[in-house]
This record gives sequence, C-alpha cells and structure tokens, in this order.
Amino acid sequence: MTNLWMDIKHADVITVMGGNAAEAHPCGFKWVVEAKAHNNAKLIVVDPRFTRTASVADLYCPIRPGSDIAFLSGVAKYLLDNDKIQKRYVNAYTNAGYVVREGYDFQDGLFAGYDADKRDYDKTTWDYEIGPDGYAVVDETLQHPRCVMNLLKQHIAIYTPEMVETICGSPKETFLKVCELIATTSSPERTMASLYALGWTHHSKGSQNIRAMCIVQTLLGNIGMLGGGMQALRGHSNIQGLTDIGLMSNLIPGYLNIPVEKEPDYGSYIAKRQFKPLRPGQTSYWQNYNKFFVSFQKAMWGDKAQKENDWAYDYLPKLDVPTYDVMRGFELAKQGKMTGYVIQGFNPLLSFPNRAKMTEAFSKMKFIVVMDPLKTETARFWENHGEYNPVDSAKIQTEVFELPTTLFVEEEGSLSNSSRWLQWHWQASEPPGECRSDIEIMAALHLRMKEMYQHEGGAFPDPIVNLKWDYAIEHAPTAVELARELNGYTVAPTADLNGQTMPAGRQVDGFAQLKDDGTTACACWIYSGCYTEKGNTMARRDNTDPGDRGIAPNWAFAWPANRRVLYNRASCDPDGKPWSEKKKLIEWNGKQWVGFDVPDYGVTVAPDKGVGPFILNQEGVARLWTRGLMRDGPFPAHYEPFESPVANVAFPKIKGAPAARIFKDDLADLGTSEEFPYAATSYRLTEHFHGWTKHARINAILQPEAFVEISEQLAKEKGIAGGSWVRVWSKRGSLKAKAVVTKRIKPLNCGGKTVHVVGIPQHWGFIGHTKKGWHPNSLTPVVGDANTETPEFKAWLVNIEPTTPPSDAVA
Amino acid sequence: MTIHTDIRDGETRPLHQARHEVPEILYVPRYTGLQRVNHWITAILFTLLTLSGLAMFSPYLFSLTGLFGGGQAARAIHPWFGVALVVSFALLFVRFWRLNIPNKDDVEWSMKIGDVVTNREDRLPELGKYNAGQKMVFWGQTVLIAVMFVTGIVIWNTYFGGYTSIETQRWALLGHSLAAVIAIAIIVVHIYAGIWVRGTGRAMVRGTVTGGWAYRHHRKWFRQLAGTKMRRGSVDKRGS
Amino acid sequence: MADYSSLDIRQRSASTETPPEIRRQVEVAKLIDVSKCIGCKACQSACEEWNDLRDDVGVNTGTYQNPHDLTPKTWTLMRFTEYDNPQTNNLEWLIRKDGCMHCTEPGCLKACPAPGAIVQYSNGIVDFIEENCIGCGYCVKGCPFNIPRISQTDHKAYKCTLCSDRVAVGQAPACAKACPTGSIMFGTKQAMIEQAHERVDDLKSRGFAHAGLYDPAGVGGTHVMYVLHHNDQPSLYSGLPNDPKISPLVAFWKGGAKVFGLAAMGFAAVAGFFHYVTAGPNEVVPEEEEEAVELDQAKRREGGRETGHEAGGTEARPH
Amino acid sequence: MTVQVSRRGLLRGVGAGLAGGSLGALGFGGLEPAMAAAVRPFKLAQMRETRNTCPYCSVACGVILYSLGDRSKNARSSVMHVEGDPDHPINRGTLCPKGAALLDFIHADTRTKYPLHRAPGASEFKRVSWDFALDRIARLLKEDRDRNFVAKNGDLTVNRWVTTGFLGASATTNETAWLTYKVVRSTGALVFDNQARV
Repeated sequence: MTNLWMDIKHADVITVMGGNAAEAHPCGFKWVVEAKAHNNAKLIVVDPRFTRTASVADLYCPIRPGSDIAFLSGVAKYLLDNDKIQKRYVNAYTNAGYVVREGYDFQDGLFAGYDADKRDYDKTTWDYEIGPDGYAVVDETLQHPRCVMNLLKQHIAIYTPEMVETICGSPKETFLKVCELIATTSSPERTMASLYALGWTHHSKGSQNIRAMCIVQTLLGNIGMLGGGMQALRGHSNIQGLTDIGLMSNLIPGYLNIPVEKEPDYGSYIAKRQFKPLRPGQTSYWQNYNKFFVSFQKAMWGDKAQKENDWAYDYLPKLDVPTYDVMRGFELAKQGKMTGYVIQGFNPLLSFPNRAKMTEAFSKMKFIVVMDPLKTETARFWENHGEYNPVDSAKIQTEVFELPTTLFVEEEGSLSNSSRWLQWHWQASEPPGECRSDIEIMAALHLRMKEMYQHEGGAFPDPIVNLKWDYAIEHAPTAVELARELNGYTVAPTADLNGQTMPAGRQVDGFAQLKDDGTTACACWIYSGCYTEKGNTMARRDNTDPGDRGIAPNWAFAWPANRRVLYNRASCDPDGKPWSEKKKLIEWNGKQWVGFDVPDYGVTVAPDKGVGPFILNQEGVARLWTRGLMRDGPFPAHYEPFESPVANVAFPKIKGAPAARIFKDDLADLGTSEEFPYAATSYRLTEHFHGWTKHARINAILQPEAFVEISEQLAKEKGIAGGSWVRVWSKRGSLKAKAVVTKRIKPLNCGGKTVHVVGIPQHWGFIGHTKKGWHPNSLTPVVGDANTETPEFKAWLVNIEPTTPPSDAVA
Repeated sequence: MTIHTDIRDGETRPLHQARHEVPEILYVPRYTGLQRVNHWITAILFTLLTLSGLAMFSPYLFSLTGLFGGGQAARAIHPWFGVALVVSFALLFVRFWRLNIPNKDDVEWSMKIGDVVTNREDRLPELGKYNAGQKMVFWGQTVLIAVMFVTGIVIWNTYFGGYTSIETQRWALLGHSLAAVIAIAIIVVHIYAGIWVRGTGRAMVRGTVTGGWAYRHHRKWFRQLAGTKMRRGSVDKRGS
Repeated sequence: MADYSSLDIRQRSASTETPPEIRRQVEVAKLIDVSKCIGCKACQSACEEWNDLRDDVGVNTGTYQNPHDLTPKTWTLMRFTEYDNPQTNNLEWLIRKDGCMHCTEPGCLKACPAPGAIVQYSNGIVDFIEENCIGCGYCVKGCPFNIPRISQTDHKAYKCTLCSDRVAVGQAPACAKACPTGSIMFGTKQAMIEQAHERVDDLKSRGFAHAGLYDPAGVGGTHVMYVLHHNDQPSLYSGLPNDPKISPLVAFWKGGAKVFGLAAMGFAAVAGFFHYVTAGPNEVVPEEEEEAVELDQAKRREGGRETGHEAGGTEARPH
Repeated sequence: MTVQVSRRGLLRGVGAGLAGGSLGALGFGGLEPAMAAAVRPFKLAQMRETRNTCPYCSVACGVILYSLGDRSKNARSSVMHVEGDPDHPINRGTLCPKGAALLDFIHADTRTKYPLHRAPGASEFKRVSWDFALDRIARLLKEDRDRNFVAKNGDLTVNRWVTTGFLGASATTNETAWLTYKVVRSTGALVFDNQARV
C-alpha cells in the first residue's frame, strides 16, 4: 500500500477492482465503510462476481476475468477525452512531457524489439531521448509527437466504451457511470483510493493490470494524497515482510538484487545500479545502493566481508536465469533435476498450479522437509486419500520429514502488514508437544552443516563456515538479536550525518547513517530504524492520531523511516502548498517540510529547487510510461489469458501475453474454448483463510464444504440443481464440488458471444475439520506473469457437468 | 375378629344387632375383576396426567412438578402417562361402547334432569345398564382423550418437534389444554356422582351392586338379570 | 439468588410476585445496520467462540448460509437473500443477522410455564436461565420470530443472551465487538435509535426512499433493532416478520384459557358440594331391596325348574 | 381386616388430590421471590492478557490473547480466548470470522506436535527424535550440495546451488525470515521463494 488502512476513510471514491476487500480483508474494509458513512464516499466494485464487497457498493460493474487492462485503458481514455485530469499534477509530477527515443513503437499488439523465440523483448528503444546535457529531454508543452502523453493517447485510442463492452462484457452504460464517478476525483479536493489484491496479480499480465490503474491514478493526481493511492492488499500476515527481506531467488533484503552471471565482480554489479538522476538537481535514492549492499554483506559475513575481497561478493550465488521461482523449481523437479525441497510453513501441493504436476514433481525428489505448525497436504502428498489423493504410496520413493513448529502465540517477533508497519508481538503460551520455532530449526541445520564442512570439507565451505553467527545462545538466536541486525549497527567507529563519531556497536538511527566503507552492517536497509538505541520501535503502542489523519505516527514502525504515506510530497502543489487543506499531509513552511507524516523528500529542500517528488525514480516523477522496467512493455496492452473463451479482439494475432513465461510441456497442457467453453476463476471466501482455517472447527462450521458458483442460466443449460454435485474439469485435471447456483454471477455478453463464468473457491483439501475437497489448483495452468512469475489463477477454461458424490461424501 | 358391615349405609356395626331387621339382599354383578382393574388403571393415569398437566398449565400449580421429581421430569413423564392412558382407555372403550349407545330413554331421562338432581328416581323412566349422564361421561372422555392424544403428539417436541409448523403447534397447545380442562371437569362430576349416588362405589370396588340399587337406578337392566345368577344373602361374608 | 454477576429483573416467567419497580437500569440495545453488513459471519464466529458453542460441521446445500438454521448451538446466523430490485433492476444481496430480538414484551417469557426459566433484565435483555428450564418448548410457540431452540441433548431451551455476562460487566456483546464494519453497534437504546436515524438519512440520500428503523411496536419494541434499506418490506430479508406480535392463540391460551380452565374445574367441584348439601345423597331404601328380591323370586318362578337357578339359589342360600 | 370404600373414603381421596394442588397454589415447593437473576460469570476476570497480532491476512489486526495461568512456576499457560485489541488503530477491537475463531486454530487437533519421518515407499509416518531428523536432513543437504554445487560457469565464478529448493513462510516473523535468509543464502542456494508469488 502506498498509503495505509485508516487513510482510506478520507477517500471520496473507492474502487475495488482485482480484489474483494470485504471478504479477504474485512477489518481493513471497515475504513471503506467509514468513508461511506462519514465522508459520503461512493464505492465502485468491478468484478466478475457480485461479491460481498459489491453487496455494500454504490455501483457494481461486471467484467470478464482477464480483461482489466482493456477496462482501465478505457477509463484512462475517458479521462483524457473529457479533459478530466489533474493538469498541474500531471505536468509537474509525471513523465507526460518526457520525449521517448526514436524507434520505439507498438504494432499489432507488440512493442518494438520482440523476439518470438525467446518470448522476450530487446528494450533498448524503450527509453527517454537523452539530451546533450546527459539528461532526459522534456517538452513541458506536451506538443512533441513522441512525448509520453501523446504516445499514451495513441496507445489507448482503441479502448472506446464500445470496445470495452466487447472485450470485457461490461455494459456500456455501467462502464460510463464508473468513468464519470472516477473522473470526479480529478479535482485536487477529491481523491480516489484503488484497492486491489490477487485479482490483478494472478494473471499472465498481472503487473500490467496494476500499471493500468497507476496510469489512471496518476492522471487524476491521486498518488501521494490522503485518501488516494494504490492500495495493494497483501495476502498473508507477513508476506510484505518476506518480500522486503527478499526471500526470493533474485533478491537481497530491501529490494536489492542477487547478481547475475554477467556481473562477475562487485564493480560491474554496482555500476549497473547506482542510478544517476535523469533531471538536473534530482535526488535518486538509488545513489546509495552501494551503502545498502555493503552493509548487507557485513551483516552476512562480518569481518570476512572486506573491501579487499569485494565485500565477499563471491559468497553470493550468481543467477543464470531471471529467477529460480517456484514454478521453475517444480518444473526442474518434474524433469528430475531437483534433489530435495525444504518447505517452511507452506502447502505447495495445494498452492501452485496443476496439482498433477506438483504430485509428479514431489514424487521425483529424493527428500522433502516440511516445517509447519499444522499437518499439511504437502507433507502427505504420498499418502492415499481415496478420490482426493489417489496415489500409490509404495511407488513413491521420496523421503519425507514433518517438523512441528510454533504458532504466533508461542513466539515473539515482528510482522510487516500491508501498510508497511512492523508490529511486534509477544508470547502467550508454551508450544504443545515437541514444537520448535523455525529459528531454532534453521539454526540447528546451519550449525550441523557448518560442523560437517569444518571437519569434512566439501564444496565451497567459506560462505557457510564464515557466516556471521555471534548469537548469545548459538542454537537459539533471539528475536531481539535478529531485529537489531535488521535495523543495522556500526561495526567500527564512523561519522554520523552531523560529522559526530559513532562508536562501534551502536544501533544506527536510520539508513541515512549506513556506509559503503564497511563501518556499518545492516541486514535490511528499509527496516533501518526498527530497533535503534532508543529501543524497539516496532513495539510502540501510542495510537494518538494528530489531526485525525489516520496516521498514528507513533504506533509501531513503518518503513521507510517511519513514513506512513509514500510520495507524500505529491500531496502539495509545486509551490509546497497542500492541494487540499482538508487533506493536508505535509507542507513547506518556508524553512522546511512539516506536517502529520514524515516527508518523503529532503526535509529542507525548498520547492523552488525543482526536485521531483518521486525520489525513488531517477527522473523524480511518476511514470505513465515505465521505460525498460517492465519486461512486457512500457505501457499496458490488452492480452487475453492463455486460456480464453474469446479471441483477442484488439490484437487478433496475439494469443496470451507475448512476454509471459511458459514451459514447453505446460504450453501443450493448455485447453481450447471448444473443449472447455467456460471461463473459470478462483478466489477466497471470507469464512476461511487459504488452507489454514479448515483446521479450525468454527470456520469449518461456517463454511463446511467445497463448492463452485455458477449462474442460474448455466445451471439451467446444464441441468444442475443448487446443492447438487458437479464435476468441473480442465485440460489438466478434474474436481468435484457442490453447486451454488446464484444470481450473483451473470452470463456476460462479449461482442455477441455469451461467456459463462464458473467461480471456484480455494479452501478445501484432504486434512482438517471441513469436509474433504479439492483445490482449484487441480485445474489451473502453469503460466506466470512476465515480471513476477505469478501464476494465472484468475482466468482459465473449464467444462462442467452434474455428477455423483465422491465415494465418502453425503449427497 | 371380623367386623361385619352393613353395606346400605356404609356404617359398620356388629351384625347381630341388625340381623333381625335386615331383609335378604340380592347382589347383582356389575363389573368383572378385569373391568375394574382396567377402570382403576385408567383412573390413576388420569390423575397423574391431571397433576403433571396442571403443573405446566398454570404457574400457581407448578410446584405439583415436585410430585414427579421436578419440572424436567414432569415434562418428560407426562406424555408417557398419556400414551399409557390411551391404551388403557382403548380397552375400556372396546368393552363398553355398545352399552353406551344412546336410546330414547336417555332422551326422556335428560328431559327430566330436574328430577335426577333432586333424587326423584320415581319420576324417571326405567333405564338399562347406563343412564344418559354416564353415557355422556363415556363419550365425552372418548372424544377428549382422542383430542389430547393427537394434539399431545404434535407438541411432544422431544420426538415430534420437527414434524409440524410452529403455528400448528400453537393450535395443538391451545386445543390440548382446553380439552384437558373439560375432561377434568367431567371427571370431577363423575367422581361426585359416585359419592352422591350411594352404593355406586361398590360396583367398581367389589364388582357388584345391591338388587335395590339396580332396581332403583337401572331397573331395565335389573329386569334382564333378574332370575339369573345372583347371590342372595343377608350380608356378604367374603373379605375384601 | 442475586450475586455480583447478576442483574435486576423486570419480568420473570411463571412467577406471581412482582419484581421491584423502583430501580430501573438504562435500557441497552444492539443495532444491526443491514446496509453496512458484508455477511462475513464474524458475529457467528465470535458468538460461538465466546459462548463456548461448537455446532456440527454440516454440508453445503447450495447457499452461503451455514449452519442452515438457528440451533441450540447456533444462536446467531447470517441469512442471505438475492433480490432483483424491480425499481432499479439492480441485484441486491440482502444479508441479515438473525437471532433473538430481545422484545420488550417477550412471547417466550409469556408462554413459559417454569418459574424463572426466562427473565427480562431491567436493562431489557431477555435471558434463558437454563437451570430452571423444563424443556417443554412453549417458548418456541410463544416467540413471534421463531428464535428459541430446544436441545435434544439436555432438553433445555437456548438462544442469544445478548452476552448478558459481558453486558453485566460493562462490555459489548461478542458479536458487536467483533463486527468488522461496525454493522452491529451496541449502546443504550436511545443512542442506538439516534445512530439509526443518521444511517437512515444516509441511505435515503443514496436512493433508498423506504430506508428505516425496524423496532416493531407489536412486541413493544425490541432491544435488537435493524436499519433496513427496505423498511417497507421487512419480509424481503429472509422472512423478517412485517408486523410481529405474540400469536393470538398463545395470548388466549396463556390468558383466557387459564382463567376459564381453573374456573371450570373449580366450579364443577363446588357445584357438587352444594348439590350434596342441598339435594343430599341418593340412597337405596330397604323397600327397594325387598322389591328387588321379590322381582327376582317372580322371575325364578316363571323360569320354572332350572338347575342353574337352583344351583344359584342353593349356592346363595345362607347357612 | 375389612375396609369398605365409603363416601368418607372417597372424600379422603379427593381431599388428598386437592391438597396437592392447593399446597402448590399456596406456594410451597421452591418458588422464592427473585429480585435478580444470575448471569453467566464473566470468564475473563482473572486471565492473563498478551498483546499479539493476527497471523492471517496483512491487515495485521491487534489481538489480545487471554490465557489460563499467570505464568507462575506451576501453572502451564494455555490460551482460552482471543479478542480484538481495542487500542489497535486499524481493527479497533474488531475481528473477522477467522480472527474471531483463532482459538480453534491455536488448539487445532491437526497441529503437528512431534517430528515425523516417512521412509521411501512407506505408507505411514513414524515418530522420530529431533536429533535423528536434524542430523539426517543436514546430511542430505550437504550430500546434494557437495554433489551439485556449481562453482564456475566457464571462467565466471557463479557459486550457486540449484538442486535443492527452499520455501520461506509468509506467516513467520521478520526475524525468522532474516535468519532463514542468512542460512539459505550462505549455502549459495538460488531455488528460493515464498508465498509472495502466489
């Protein structure tokens, strides 16, 4: 989230699209209801289903799964055609006037530089024209034919209301009502908050779905504003934290990158990353990249990371592919190229697409280790559960460990929520049985391997035996010890910002004190400030909220630098006055920036210095056009899902997103709309949390049995009665569930073709209190978003028919 | 020692004192042993039902549940008493329904109800085994017990709660209690009649009535029996 | 029986004595704003957790409604209705939290025959005191909203207590505290009525001309009230009664019938007594005994020499 | 002895019946006047409170864990009730149907309690000791790493290990995540991911 949960109460319009906040985040959704009740806000819901969020909406518009980009581009076109944009904001704070290089173009759905074999782009033309001064060329007047604004207008010209209706199946009148309502927030006084979640990311072009709304929000001047912003409603309690700390193939904590093969040494690595500003006098935060990186290496390897050895650069693995994400991991496993998997609190058997492929992959591995507080299906993939898991145990040679771990009540530590708050929690009771914390288990594994490498030697032991490990109790590091490492500390005397010398072993106050000379160590620079000399700021519990801004600045700690609303400099006009007094966050008082939030800007940098507000970008402005940062194009374009009931009307030649990754076998595993005529989508229900709550009796009572939702029309066509059993199958698998026949899903009319949607919730498995059932991943295709490799769980094809109950079920 | 009893007034006195005054008396069999047992089982069940039922009918009488071990117990046992009563009464019905078919004497008798209550038997027609009043008790209970049985089932929610709508149960509850009120009133009259008309109790206790009783109250019936098996004697020597 | 965790009562089932009238606590109420409800079932969840209830894990019958109805272990339940509004042609998903309405004139309490099994506290909460419950099910017949349920395990009646245990110590009911969107509010009845009026105005401004507060007069008002977008047709919301009142049958049974019944029975007994003292007993006179004997004799003579008679005669002859 | 049912007898019988009734009517039999009724005793009165955060979604609602026992030596604490934290700026005491039922999650009978091991081809898990499990796992990891570690690709130093995968858990704490990152990265593992992607 660029803003925070309580901030939503200040919105004038709230658009929930690509998400279902009421069901997935009920307690956060309260702030939407507050905005309606006390700020007279209007709620718009755009969703294939009339969800529980829609049940309290002022305006609901249906949409075909996987057609969001067309819809949002249509909205952007409406804003531009009707001159409903926040002009000063767009001119001053976006790259609308930036001139794009010669040679960039977009033809028949493909951007310049496409390589069909690699399914990838050569992005060299996707950049600004650089002037003789070494800075990007800008045309303030927006007249230049190749300036971003004009390219944008060209790019979205095709998305007329009629085209939107044809592609999305959204009735033209309703679509226009949505546009009108959204357009009201182009006034500096009014803001719109966009709430989205996996309804946008679970697509082969998920990142571009979000980009499309970013363009709309930027044109409306809603970024950086109170009650505005792009509100990514993350899934799990600490998914934000795990991303921040970079538990991913290609990341280093704080969104730094793991080097690739082509960066053989520290020099070549850092050269590519210390971005220099693209505008005169601009601040670019990435100029500090080396400070963050070196401090990270010191946190990993302490004294063994020295200038002389490139800060132990060689200890880091080098990537030969963009990422070894889960889908690649299990593709390799299926090919028999993986030996084992160590799985911490995760249920991949029911989380990744194509269950059959997952079972095959697991069966081919030598061993898997599952660390979990609950008995998971993954740990029992080899166990026969009749129709629900029809495997032959004897044929599966995988060695399996299930290690019992503690739950939140039995440990202390911090979690990072959607608002980027790091909140500390305390232990209430002892763990049951022989449960151990994940910390103890990982420590134990490290210490055992370290010992073996010390005595037996082996492949490149250095990074393991030299890993910095100075915890008081080496087999049980405490949460506090680790939190202090996340915050960062001085390892040698060093000068602080005011030139004062800080002795060694001091907690730093923030990332501004980090150095590239090896005098500081910091595990995760963006978390710097979470555990300073003043103590544990994550444990702060002062909920006072000056000015009722919904900020509560002294509650816990928010990264970066306890800043609650990102880009808040953009809430003021170029002269430093708030666009709206009612929505004031910060302002320039003549000497410095002051207000309710920590300024996302140099505190003493005067407005007339012309420094852009988006200081994480080299150009300092928001990007309507993303240069080479997205693998699949600088603008979003409408591509059909890899399995779609209709052809791509906008670009008939294109099937699926051109730059999305898909493996050979998975491509062969795609079905056609002839065989599988219905558009399927998967989602969560408010009564359950993924596969966890099927273990909790009360939640099992509230929603006991797996079902699929279909329209009354489809039910009639297929002779399916509500509450009866149906079989739903795709090219990859089949499942049985009860039928919920509802008015809340209506057939869509896409250019004369009727498209039926089959909704498949995802909470059932073969272990727990609920009735046994299947997860939609029995059906879903293995294809990932071009930028994030997020699977396309929200749009694929199925067929459906009435059927008999599973052997053990009651009719 | 044996105390000899003169049945006519129910008083006990040494027999010799009276022997010379006492004429011979006939003893007319009215009910067999089985019939008496059947009647008294029914009577006992009716009493239990009355006590447990009234307890749930009016808060004034709730403490009657104490007789059955508390509210829960009274609530639980009441319907079972009911089922037993229905069975037991059904047997009575089979035995007596023919004798209780009304006839024209009953009409005349009912017309002269004034003479009935003023004990002017002499002005009444000769009657068969039962008079109209007794017949009304018989048919009244038959109908009311049927009603209470059906409505009782409807409101017996331990087993039948789910089978009927709540509105139906409301009707049943009302019907059940009204029927019970009437039935109880009838029984009160029935019991009183036994006190009022001397020599009646003997019929249900000993199975016989005196010839005089039969002659006075049910002469037609007596005439049919006269000259058939009847014991004659001054007194009854058999112990009870 | 009063102790630190007890509340003054205003009415007590099947009891003759009048509770003290002088002290009156402020009336509390729960306001359920259907227009804010997202049907998340947090109230159901919190209710089961707080009250230590765990119902059976059921099956799906083609709706989101689980359990399918109120039960002795499910005291509150989200009921879902999909309604195509003919005026606007909009689909509306009407979701109502069902449960005890805590009537000012509770039908259950009126119908209950067990002293103290149902009480109405001075703050308006209607509570079942299970230890006094005899399981007769009269409360079920008495309730105009079809709320109480009789357990087949312990044969006692159960329903929402409005968390009388929490309210007694100054806390809101579990459902109200949990409700994520503030659709369930709790406070004094006065405060809730004021809150409702604000909400009704907001709804009217959003085009719901018939929005209103559901606080039915038929039962003297309730301590659980609804804000409805369609207050003109409450029955849209899974059959919420348009004009609830205690059934006339129950009213008569508990009113007229009781008086008439006791009177009738008493009358029968008293009438008998007076008849006895006036008309006296109906006795057989000795003459009648003799006439009976003679009549029998005569019959025998006509009957001629029949062994049976002889036998009878001899057998009957005294020694 | 001979006892005859007489009118007195009958009167006595009826009398008894009426007496039963009238006793009730007179109010003998436990109808005491009640001025107040006992509500269920408030169950949290003496429980220990611990501040925590809901482990489910990313709203991160504040919760208060009410547990049995005051952490005194001989009392083994156990969470008895979970309720929203009214001080928390986001949820302000509210909880969703998942959060409100956390108690059943904490005490789920499908929680893991002991290390289990499934031998190749076996049809069931066997309980094993922690030492057995950890020794064996560490050995398996080292064996694979030693066999498949890639130090160089041509003349480029790449130092990567891509034959054993690691998955992080998005409900663990940041501190756990950091330690996990440290341990996993130090081995040169690249097949490393978490739920963020799904």
